[in-house]
Amino acid sequence: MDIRVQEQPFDFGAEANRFAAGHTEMGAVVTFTGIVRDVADGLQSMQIEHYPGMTEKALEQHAREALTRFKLGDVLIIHRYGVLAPGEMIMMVATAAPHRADAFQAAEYLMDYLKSRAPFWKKETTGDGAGWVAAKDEDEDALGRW
Amino acid sequence: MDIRVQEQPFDFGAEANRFAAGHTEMGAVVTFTGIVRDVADGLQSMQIEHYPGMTEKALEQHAREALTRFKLGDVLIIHRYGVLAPGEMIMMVATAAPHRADAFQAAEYLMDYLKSRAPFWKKETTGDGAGWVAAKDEDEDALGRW
Amino acid sequence: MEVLYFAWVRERIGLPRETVETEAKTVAELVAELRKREERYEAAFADLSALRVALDQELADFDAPLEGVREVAFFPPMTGG
Amino acid sequence: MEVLYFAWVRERIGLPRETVETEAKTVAELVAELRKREERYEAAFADLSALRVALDQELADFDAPLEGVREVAFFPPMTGG
Repeated sequence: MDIRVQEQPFDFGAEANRFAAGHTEMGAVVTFTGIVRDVADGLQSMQIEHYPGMTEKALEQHAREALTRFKLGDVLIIHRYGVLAPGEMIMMVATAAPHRADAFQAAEYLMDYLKSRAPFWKKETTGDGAGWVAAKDEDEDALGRW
Repeated sequence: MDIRVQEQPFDFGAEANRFAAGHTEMGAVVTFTGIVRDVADGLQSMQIEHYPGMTEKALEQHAREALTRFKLGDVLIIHRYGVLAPGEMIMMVATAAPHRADAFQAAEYLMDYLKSRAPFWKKETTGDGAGWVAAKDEDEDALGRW
Repeated sequence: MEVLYFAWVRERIGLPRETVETEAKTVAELVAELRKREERYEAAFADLSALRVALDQELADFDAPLEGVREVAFFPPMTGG
Repeated sequence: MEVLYFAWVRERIGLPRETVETEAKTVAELVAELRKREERYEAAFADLSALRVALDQELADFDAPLEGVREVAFFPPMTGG
Protein backbone atom coordinates (compact mmCIF):
# COMPACT_ATOMS: atom_id res chain seq x y z
CA MET A 1 0.00 0.00 0.00
CA ASP A 2 1.45 3.32 -1.09
CA ILE A 3 -0.35 6.61 -0.43
CA ARG A 4 1.06 10.00 -1.30
CA VAL A 5 -0.38 13.49 -0.94
CA GLN A 6 1.94 15.94 -2.62
CA GLU A 7 2.20 19.33 -4.30
CA GLN A 8 4.68 18.36 -7.01
CA PRO A 9 3.72 16.56 -10.24
CA PHE A 10 4.12 12.80 -10.58
CA ASP A 11 5.03 10.67 -13.60
CA PHE A 12 1.91 8.59 -14.23
CA GLY A 13 3.63 6.16 -16.62
CA ALA A 14 6.65 5.61 -14.40
CA GLU A 15 4.42 5.05 -11.35
CA ALA A 16 2.15 2.68 -13.31
CA ASN A 17 5.15 0.67 -14.55
CA ARG A 18 6.72 0.46 -11.11
CA PHE A 19 3.41 -0.58 -9.55
CA ALA A 20 2.72 -3.26 -12.19
CA ALA A 21 6.27 -4.64 -12.06
CA GLY A 22 6.05 -5.28 -8.35
CA HIS A 23 3.34 -7.94 -8.61
CA THR A 24 4.03 -11.01 -10.75
CA GLU A 25 1.44 -13.05 -8.83
CA MET A 26 -1.24 -10.53 -9.86
CA GLY A 27 -2.74 -10.95 -13.34
CA ALA A 28 -4.63 -7.66 -13.50
CA VAL A 29 -3.62 -4.03 -12.94
CA VAL A 30 -6.11 -1.17 -13.30
CA THR A 31 -5.20 2.52 -13.14
CA PHE A 32 -7.34 5.63 -13.03
CA THR A 33 -5.94 9.09 -13.70
CA GLY A 34 -7.77 12.36 -13.22
CA ILE A 35 -6.70 15.24 -15.45
CA VAL A 36 -7.48 18.96 -15.12
CA ARG A 37 -10.07 19.41 -17.81
CA ASP A 38 -10.61 22.64 -19.64
CA VAL A 39 -14.41 22.39 -19.34
CA ALA A 40 -15.56 25.91 -20.02
CA ASP A 41 -12.86 26.32 -22.68
CA GLY A 42 -11.43 29.12 -20.58
CA LEU A 43 -9.91 27.50 -17.51
CA GLN A 44 -6.72 29.23 -16.44
CA SER A 45 -5.89 27.13 -13.39
CA MET A 46 -7.28 24.79 -10.76
CA GLN A 47 -6.36 25.20 -7.12
CA ILE A 48 -6.70 22.18 -4.86
CA GLU A 49 -6.95 22.72 -1.11
CA HIS A 50 -6.80 19.83 1.35
CA TYR A 51 -6.80 19.09 5.09
CA PRO A 52 -3.26 17.95 5.96
CA GLY A 53 -3.39 15.04 8.38
CA MET A 54 -7.01 14.10 7.75
CA THR A 55 -6.36 13.60 4.02
CA GLU A 56 -3.70 10.96 4.56
CA LYS A 57 -5.83 9.23 7.22
CA ALA A 58 -8.94 9.18 5.00
CA LEU A 59 -7.05 7.83 1.97
CA GLU A 60 -5.41 5.13 4.09
CA GLN A 61 -8.78 4.13 5.57
CA HIS A 62 -10.33 3.78 2.14
CA ALA A 63 -7.35 1.85 0.80
CA ARG A 64 -7.53 -0.57 3.74
CA GLU A 65 -11.26 -0.96 3.23
CA ALA A 66 -10.65 -1.78 -0.47
CA LEU A 67 -8.07 -4.42 0.52
CA THR A 68 -10.69 -5.96 2.82
CA ARG A 69 -13.63 -5.84 0.42
CA PHE A 70 -11.90 -7.09 -2.72
CA LYS A 71 -9.37 -9.82 -3.46
CA LEU A 72 -6.52 -7.41 -4.01
CA GLY A 73 -2.76 -7.55 -3.94
CA ASP A 74 -1.93 -3.87 -3.65
CA VAL A 75 -3.18 -0.30 -3.87
CA LEU A 76 -1.45 2.94 -4.92
CA ILE A 77 -2.97 6.41 -4.45
CA ILE A 78 -1.27 9.68 -5.40
CA HIS A 79 -3.20 12.95 -5.04
CA ARG A 80 -1.83 16.44 -5.64
CA TYR A 81 -2.77 19.76 -4.07
CA GLY A 82 -1.80 23.34 -4.95
CA VAL A 83 -2.17 25.14 -8.28
CA LEU A 84 -2.52 23.02 -11.43
CA ALA A 85 -2.80 24.01 -15.10
CA PRO A 86 -5.23 22.47 -17.63
CA GLY A 87 -3.91 19.11 -18.84
CA GLU A 88 -2.00 18.40 -15.63
CA MET A 89 -2.68 15.20 -13.76
CA ILE A 90 -4.49 15.70 -10.46
CA MET A 91 -4.30 12.18 -9.09
CA MET A 92 -4.03 8.50 -9.85
CA VAL A 93 -5.07 5.25 -8.25
CA ALA A 94 -3.79 1.81 -9.21
CA THR A 95 -5.00 -1.60 -8.08
CA ALA A 96 -3.44 -5.04 -8.59
CA ALA A 97 -5.48 -8.25 -8.28
CA PRO A 98 -5.35 -11.88 -9.38
CA HIS A 99 -8.49 -11.28 -11.49
CA ARG A 100 -9.75 -8.30 -13.45
CA ALA A 101 -13.16 -7.94 -11.75
CA ASP A 102 -11.53 -7.21 -8.37
CA ALA A 103 -9.00 -4.80 -9.87
CA PHE A 104 -11.76 -2.83 -11.66
CA GLN A 105 -14.18 -2.80 -8.74
CA ALA A 106 -11.53 -1.74 -6.24
CA ALA A 107 -10.42 1.15 -8.47
CA GLU A 108 -14.02 2.31 -8.89
CA TYR A 109 -14.65 1.98 -5.17
CA LEU A 110 -11.57 4.05 -4.35
CA MET A 111 -12.53 6.73 -6.87
CA ASP A 112 -16.09 6.98 -5.55
CA TYR A 113 -14.79 7.48 -2.00
CA LEU A 114 -12.04 9.84 -3.06
CA LYS A 115 -14.55 12.07 -4.85
CA SER A 116 -16.85 12.64 -1.88
CA ARG A 117 -15.10 11.51 1.30
CA ALA A 118 -11.47 12.63 1.06
CA PRO A 119 -10.99 16.24 2.23
CA PHE A 120 -10.04 17.95 -1.02
CA TRP A 121 -11.69 21.04 -2.48
CA LYS A 122 -11.23 22.41 -5.99
CA LYS A 123 -11.35 26.04 -7.08
CA GLU A 124 -11.36 26.96 -10.74
CA THR A 125 -10.06 30.24 -12.13
CA THR A 126 -11.34 31.33 -15.54
CA GLY A 127 -11.36 34.67 -17.38
CA ASP A 128 -14.54 35.49 -15.39
CA GLY A 129 -12.94 34.99 -11.98
CA ALA A 130 -12.54 32.20 -9.47
CA GLY A 131 -15.12 29.83 -7.98
CA TRP A 132 -15.27 26.69 -5.86
CA VAL A 133 -16.35 23.56 -7.70
CA ALA A 134 -19.70 22.32 -6.34
CA ALA A 135 -20.05 18.69 -5.25
CA LYS A 136 -22.23 16.68 -7.65
CA ASP A 137 -25.27 14.71 -6.51
CA GLU A 138 -24.20 11.88 -8.84
CA ASP A 139 -20.91 11.54 -6.95
CA GLU A 140 -22.76 11.26 -3.65
CA ASP A 141 -25.20 8.79 -5.23
CA ALA A 142 -22.33 6.67 -6.58
CA LEU A 143 -21.43 5.71 -2.99
CA GLY A 144 -24.78 3.96 -2.67
CA ARG A 145 -23.60 0.96 -4.67
CA TRP A 146 -20.90 -0.09 -2.17
CA MET B 1 -8.30 4.90 -31.87
CA ASP B 2 -5.07 2.93 -31.80
CA ILE B 3 -5.05 -0.87 -32.08
CA ARG B 4 -1.89 -2.96 -32.18
CA VAL B 5 -1.37 -6.73 -32.34
CA GLN B 6 2.31 -7.45 -31.95
CA GLU B 7 4.87 -10.01 -30.87
CA GLN B 8 7.33 -7.61 -29.24
CA PRO B 9 6.90 -6.22 -25.71
CA PHE B 10 5.43 -2.77 -25.14
CA ASP B 11 6.21 -0.15 -22.49
CA PHE B 12 2.99 0.11 -20.49
CA GLY B 13 3.98 3.32 -18.69
CA ALA B 14 5.18 5.08 -21.83
CA GLU B 15 2.01 4.09 -23.71
CA ALA B 16 -0.18 5.17 -20.79
CA ASN B 17 1.58 8.56 -20.57
CA ARG B 18 1.36 9.16 -24.32
CA PHE B 19 -2.32 8.20 -24.36
CA ALA B 20 -3.18 10.43 -21.38
CA ALA B 21 -1.20 13.40 -22.68
CA GLY B 22 -3.12 13.42 -25.95
CA HIS B 23 -6.47 14.34 -24.39
CA THR B 24 -6.65 17.56 -22.36
CA GLU B 25 -10.42 17.76 -22.89
CA MET B 26 -10.84 14.36 -21.20
CA GLY B 27 -10.86 14.35 -17.40
CA ALA B 28 -10.59 10.60 -16.90
CA VAL B 29 -8.18 7.96 -18.18
CA VAL B 30 -8.52 4.28 -17.22
CA THR B 31 -6.00 1.58 -18.12
CA PHE B 32 -6.11 -2.18 -17.73
CA THR B 33 -3.02 -4.36 -18.03
CA GLY B 34 -2.96 -8.14 -18.14
CA ILE B 35 0.18 -9.80 -16.80
CA VAL B 36 1.34 -13.42 -17.22
CA ARG B 37 0.61 -14.83 -13.79
CA ASP B 38 2.51 -17.67 -12.25
CA VAL B 39 -0.67 -19.44 -11.08
CA ALA B 40 0.54 -22.95 -10.36
CA ASP B 41 3.82 -21.61 -9.01
CA GLY B 42 5.56 -23.49 -11.79
CA LEU B 43 4.73 -21.67 -15.01
CA GLN B 44 7.66 -21.65 -17.42
CA SER B 45 6.07 -19.79 -20.29
CA MET B 46 2.81 -18.79 -21.91
CA GLN B 47 2.33 -19.08 -25.64
CA ILE B 48 -0.33 -16.92 -27.25
CA GLU B 49 -1.68 -17.92 -30.66
CA HIS B 50 -3.98 -15.67 -32.66
CA TYR B 51 -5.78 -15.44 -36.00
CA PRO B 52 -3.97 -12.78 -38.04
CA GLY B 53 -6.46 -10.66 -39.91
CA MET B 54 -9.48 -11.61 -37.82
CA THR B 55 -7.80 -10.42 -34.60
CA GLU B 56 -7.31 -6.87 -35.84
CA LYS B 57 -10.85 -6.78 -37.27
CA ALA B 58 -12.43 -8.06 -34.04
CA LEU B 59 -10.50 -5.60 -31.85
CA GLU B 60 -11.42 -2.71 -34.13
CA GLN B 61 -15.10 -3.73 -34.09
CA HIS B 62 -15.17 -3.82 -30.30
CA ALA B 63 -13.32 -0.51 -30.00
CA ARG B 64 -15.83 1.14 -32.38
CA GLU B 65 -18.70 -0.36 -30.43
CA ALA B 66 -17.23 1.06 -27.19
CA LEU B 67 -16.96 4.52 -28.78
CA THR B 68 -20.65 4.25 -29.72
CA ARG B 69 -21.94 2.91 -26.40
CA PHE B 70 -20.04 5.21 -24.05
CA LYS B 71 -19.20 8.91 -24.03
CA LEU B 72 -15.55 8.37 -24.91
CA GLY B 73 -12.74 10.40 -26.39
CA ASP B 74 -10.36 7.63 -27.37
CA VAL B 75 -9.42 3.97 -27.08
CA LEU B 76 -6.04 2.20 -27.14
CA ILE B 77 -5.63 -1.58 -27.36
CA ILE B 78 -2.29 -3.41 -27.49
CA HIS B 79 -2.26 -7.24 -27.45
CA ARG B 80 0.80 -9.45 -27.79
CA TYR B 81 1.18 -12.93 -29.25
CA GLY B 82 4.08 -15.41 -29.19
CA VAL B 83 5.96 -16.75 -26.19
CA LEU B 84 5.83 -14.78 -22.93
CA ALA B 85 7.53 -15.34 -19.57
CA PRO B 86 5.83 -15.00 -16.15
CA GLY B 87 5.61 -11.33 -15.18
CA GLU B 88 5.50 -10.10 -18.77
CA MET B 89 2.62 -7.92 -19.89
CA ILE B 90 0.21 -9.62 -22.27
CA MET B 91 -1.94 -6.70 -23.23
CA MET B 92 -3.32 -3.30 -22.24
CA VAL B 93 -6.39 -1.25 -22.95
CA ALA B 94 -6.78 2.46 -22.20
CA THR B 95 -9.88 4.63 -22.38
CA ALA B 96 -10.23 8.42 -22.13
CA ALA B 97 -13.54 10.08 -21.29
CA PRO B 98 -14.86 13.38 -19.93
CA HIS B 99 -16.18 11.50 -16.86
CA ARG B 100 -14.91 8.53 -14.89
CA ALA B 101 -17.99 6.31 -15.19
CA ASP B 102 -17.66 6.14 -18.99
CA ALA B 103 -13.91 5.53 -18.86
CA PHE B 104 -14.34 2.65 -16.37
CA GLN B 105 -17.31 1.07 -18.13
CA ALA B 106 -15.69 1.21 -21.56
CA ALA B 107 -12.51 -0.43 -20.25
CA GLU B 108 -14.54 -3.23 -18.61
CA TYR B 109 -16.62 -3.67 -21.75
CA LEU B 110 -13.50 -3.96 -23.91
CA MET B 111 -11.91 -6.46 -21.51
CA ASP B 112 -15.03 -8.63 -21.40
CA TYR B 113 -15.14 -8.80 -25.20
CA LEU B 114 -11.42 -9.30 -25.55
CA LYS B 115 -11.54 -12.27 -23.17
CA SER B 116 -14.16 -14.25 -25.08
CA ARG B 117 -14.59 -12.76 -28.55
CA ALA B 118 -11.15 -11.85 -29.84
CA PRO B 119 -9.36 -14.81 -31.49
CA PHE B 120 -6.53 -15.43 -29.03
CA TRP B 121 -5.65 -18.76 -27.41
CA LYS B 122 -3.27 -19.28 -24.50
CA LYS B 123 -1.12 -22.33 -23.87
CA GLU B 124 0.75 -22.71 -20.59
CA THR B 125 3.96 -24.69 -20.17
CA THR B 126 4.82 -25.91 -16.67
CA GLY B 127 7.18 -28.56 -15.36
CA ASP B 128 4.39 -31.09 -16.02
CA GLY B 129 4.10 -30.23 -19.72
CA ALA B 130 2.01 -27.92 -21.89
CA GLY B 131 -1.75 -27.36 -22.00
CA TRP B 132 -4.27 -25.00 -23.54
CA VAL B 133 -5.99 -22.66 -21.09
CA ALA B 134 -9.73 -23.47 -20.95
CA ALA B 135 -12.25 -20.67 -21.43
CA LYS B 136 -14.05 -19.78 -18.19
CA ASP B 137 -17.83 -19.76 -17.85
CA GLU B 138 -17.56 -16.57 -15.81
CA ASP B 139 -15.91 -14.81 -18.76
CA GLU B 140 -18.73 -15.86 -21.06
CA ASP B 141 -21.27 -14.83 -18.42
CA ALA B 142 -19.62 -11.41 -18.05
CA LEU B 143 -20.78 -10.54 -21.59
CA GLY B 144 -24.38 -10.77 -20.41
CA ARG B 145 -24.22 -7.40 -18.71
CA TRP B 146 -23.62 -5.39 -21.89
CA MET C 1 -10.35 23.67 21.12
CA GLU C 2 -8.82 24.14 17.68
CA VAL C 3 -11.36 25.08 15.01
CA LEU C 4 -10.34 24.77 11.34
CA TYR C 5 -12.03 26.17 8.23
CA PHE C 6 -11.50 25.06 4.62
CA ALA C 7 -12.43 26.23 1.11
CA TRP C 8 -15.20 28.86 1.02
CA VAL C 9 -15.84 28.50 4.77
CA ARG C 10 -12.26 29.63 5.33
CA GLU C 11 -12.70 32.47 2.84
CA ARG C 12 -15.97 33.71 4.40
CA ILE C 13 -14.66 33.64 7.94
CA GLY C 14 -11.33 35.06 6.82
CA LEU C 15 -8.96 32.72 8.63
CA PRO C 16 -7.87 29.09 8.34
CA ARG C 17 -7.93 28.19 12.04
CA GLU C 18 -8.41 29.63 15.51
CA THR C 19 -8.47 28.51 19.13
CA VAL C 20 -11.97 28.73 20.62
CA GLU C 21 -12.87 28.64 24.31
CA THR C 22 -16.26 26.97 24.56
CA GLU C 23 -18.58 25.04 26.86
CA ALA C 24 -20.54 23.69 23.87
CA LYS C 25 -21.55 20.05 24.32
CA THR C 26 -22.24 19.31 20.64
CA VAL C 27 -21.14 20.55 17.24
CA ALA C 28 -24.54 22.22 16.83
CA GLU C 29 -24.04 24.17 20.07
CA LEU C 30 -20.58 25.28 18.91
CA VAL C 31 -22.03 26.42 15.59
CA ALA C 32 -24.73 28.41 17.43
CA GLU C 33 -22.04 30.14 19.52
CA LEU C 34 -19.93 30.97 16.47
CA ARG C 35 -22.92 32.36 14.53
CA LYS C 36 -23.58 34.87 17.31
CA ARG C 37 -20.06 36.27 17.11
CA GLU C 38 -20.00 38.27 13.88
CA GLU C 39 -21.68 38.67 10.53
CA ARG C 40 -18.91 36.67 8.73
CA TYR C 41 -19.58 33.64 10.94
CA GLU C 42 -23.32 34.03 10.42
CA ALA C 43 -22.66 34.06 6.64
CA ALA C 44 -20.45 30.97 6.77
CA PHE C 45 -22.84 28.90 8.88
CA ALA C 46 -26.15 30.13 7.40
CA ASP C 47 -26.90 26.88 5.57
CA LEU C 48 -25.74 23.83 7.53
CA SER C 49 -26.91 21.48 4.74
CA ALA C 50 -24.06 22.92 2.64
CA LEU C 51 -21.48 22.15 5.36
CA ARG C 52 -19.62 19.11 6.61
CA VAL C 53 -17.83 18.70 9.93
CA ALA C 54 -14.89 16.57 11.07
CA LEU C 55 -13.98 15.86 14.71
CA ASP C 56 -10.33 15.02 15.26
CA GLN C 57 -10.03 14.38 11.49
CA GLU C 58 -12.99 11.98 11.20
CA LEU C 59 -16.24 12.95 9.47
CA ALA C 60 -19.06 13.46 12.02
CA ASP C 61 -22.63 14.74 12.37
CA PHE C 62 -23.72 18.12 13.68
CA ASP C 63 -25.33 16.51 16.73
CA ALA C 64 -22.10 14.70 17.66
CA PRO C 65 -20.78 15.36 21.21
CA LEU C 66 -17.61 17.46 21.60
CA GLU C 67 -16.38 15.80 24.79
CA GLY C 68 -12.70 14.92 24.46
CA VAL C 69 -12.46 16.47 20.99
CA ARG C 70 -9.39 18.60 20.30
CA GLU C 71 -9.87 19.59 16.65
CA VAL C 72 -13.11 20.57 14.89
CA ALA C 73 -13.11 21.33 11.15
CA PHE C 74 -15.85 22.90 9.04
CA PHE C 75 -15.87 22.72 5.25
CA PRO C 76 -18.12 22.33 2.18
CA PRO C 77 -18.85 18.92 0.60
CA MET C 78 -15.58 17.47 -0.66
CA THR C 79 -14.59 17.47 -4.34
CA GLY C 80 -11.55 15.24 -4.65
CA GLY C 81 -10.41 12.93 -7.41
CA MET D 1 -12.30 -23.03 -49.89
CA GLU D 2 -9.57 -22.22 -47.36
CA VAL D 3 -10.02 -24.01 -44.03
CA LEU D 4 -7.99 -22.82 -41.00
CA TYR D 5 -7.40 -24.50 -37.65
CA PHE D 6 -6.19 -22.90 -34.43
CA ALA D 7 -4.96 -23.97 -30.99
CA TRP D 8 -5.72 -27.63 -30.11
CA VAL D 9 -7.82 -28.06 -33.26
CA ARG D 10 -4.70 -27.26 -35.26
CA GLU D 11 -2.64 -29.64 -33.13
CA ARG D 12 -5.10 -32.53 -33.44
CA ILE D 13 -5.50 -32.19 -37.19
CA GLY D 14 -1.79 -31.58 -37.57
CA LEU D 15 -1.85 -28.62 -39.89
CA PRO D 16 -2.75 -24.91 -39.67
CA ARG D 17 -4.65 -24.60 -42.95
CA GLU D 18 -5.62 -26.45 -46.09
CA THR D 19 -7.60 -25.93 -49.26
CA VAL D 20 -10.76 -28.06 -49.32
CA GLU D 21 -12.91 -28.86 -52.37
CA THR D 22 -16.47 -29.20 -51.12
CA GLU D 23 -20.11 -28.98 -52.13
CA ALA D 24 -21.19 -28.51 -48.50
CA LYS D 25 -23.98 -25.96 -48.14
CA THR D 26 -23.50 -25.26 -44.41
CA VAL D 27 -20.72 -25.38 -41.84
CA ALA D 28 -22.34 -28.49 -40.35
CA GLU D 29 -22.18 -30.26 -43.72
CA LEU D 30 -18.52 -29.32 -44.10
CA VAL D 31 -17.78 -30.66 -40.61
CA ALA D 32 -19.56 -33.94 -41.49
CA GLU D 33 -17.39 -34.28 -44.63
CA LEU D 34 -14.18 -33.56 -42.71
CA ARG D 35 -15.03 -36.05 -39.93
CA LYS D 36 -15.31 -38.84 -42.49
CA ARG D 37 -11.82 -38.23 -43.80
CA GLU D 38 -9.53 -39.57 -41.09
CA GLU D 39 -9.33 -40.36 -37.40
CA ARG D 40 -7.53 -37.08 -36.60
CA TYR D 41 -10.43 -35.04 -38.06
CA GLU D 42 -12.93 -37.20 -36.18
CA ALA D 43 -10.97 -36.50 -32.98
CA ALA D 44 -10.87 -32.75 -33.60
CA PHE D 45 -14.58 -32.43 -34.40
CA ALA D 46 -15.93 -34.99 -31.91
CA ASP D 47 -17.48 -32.37 -29.60
CA LEU D 48 -18.89 -29.40 -31.51
CA SER D 49 -19.93 -27.67 -28.27
CA ALA D 50 -16.19 -27.21 -27.58
CA LEU D 51 -15.64 -25.56 -30.96
CA ARG D 52 -16.23 -22.16 -32.50
CA VAL D 53 -16.32 -21.25 -36.18
CA ALA D 54 -15.59 -18.08 -38.14
CA LEU D 55 -16.63 -17.44 -41.74
CA ASP D 56 -14.45 -14.93 -43.56
CA GLN D 57 -13.11 -13.83 -40.17
CA GLU D 58 -16.50 -13.23 -38.52
CA LEU D 59 -17.86 -15.51 -35.77
CA ALA D 60 -20.73 -17.67 -37.09
CA ASP D 61 -22.97 -20.62 -36.17
CA PHE D 62 -22.58 -24.21 -37.33
CA ASP D 63 -25.81 -23.99 -39.33
CA ALA D 64 -24.61 -20.90 -41.24
CA PRO D 65 -24.59 -21.21 -45.07
CA LEU D 66 -21.24 -21.43 -46.86
CA GLU D 67 -22.33 -19.75 -50.08
CA GLY D 68 -19.82 -17.08 -51.09
CA VAL D 69 -17.54 -17.88 -48.16
CA ARG D 70 -13.82 -18.08 -48.94
CA GLU D 71 -12.29 -18.75 -45.54
CA VAL D 72 -13.61 -21.02 -42.76
CA ALA D 73 -11.80 -21.25 -39.42
CA PHE D 74 -12.31 -23.75 -36.58
CA PHE D 75 -10.98 -23.17 -33.07
CA PRO D 76 -11.75 -23.65 -29.37
CA PRO D 77 -13.43 -20.91 -27.26
CA MET D 78 -11.17 -17.87 -27.19
CA THR D 79 -9.02 -16.95 -24.21
CA GLY D 80 -7.69 -13.46 -24.88
CA GLY D 81 -6.91 -10.59 -22.54
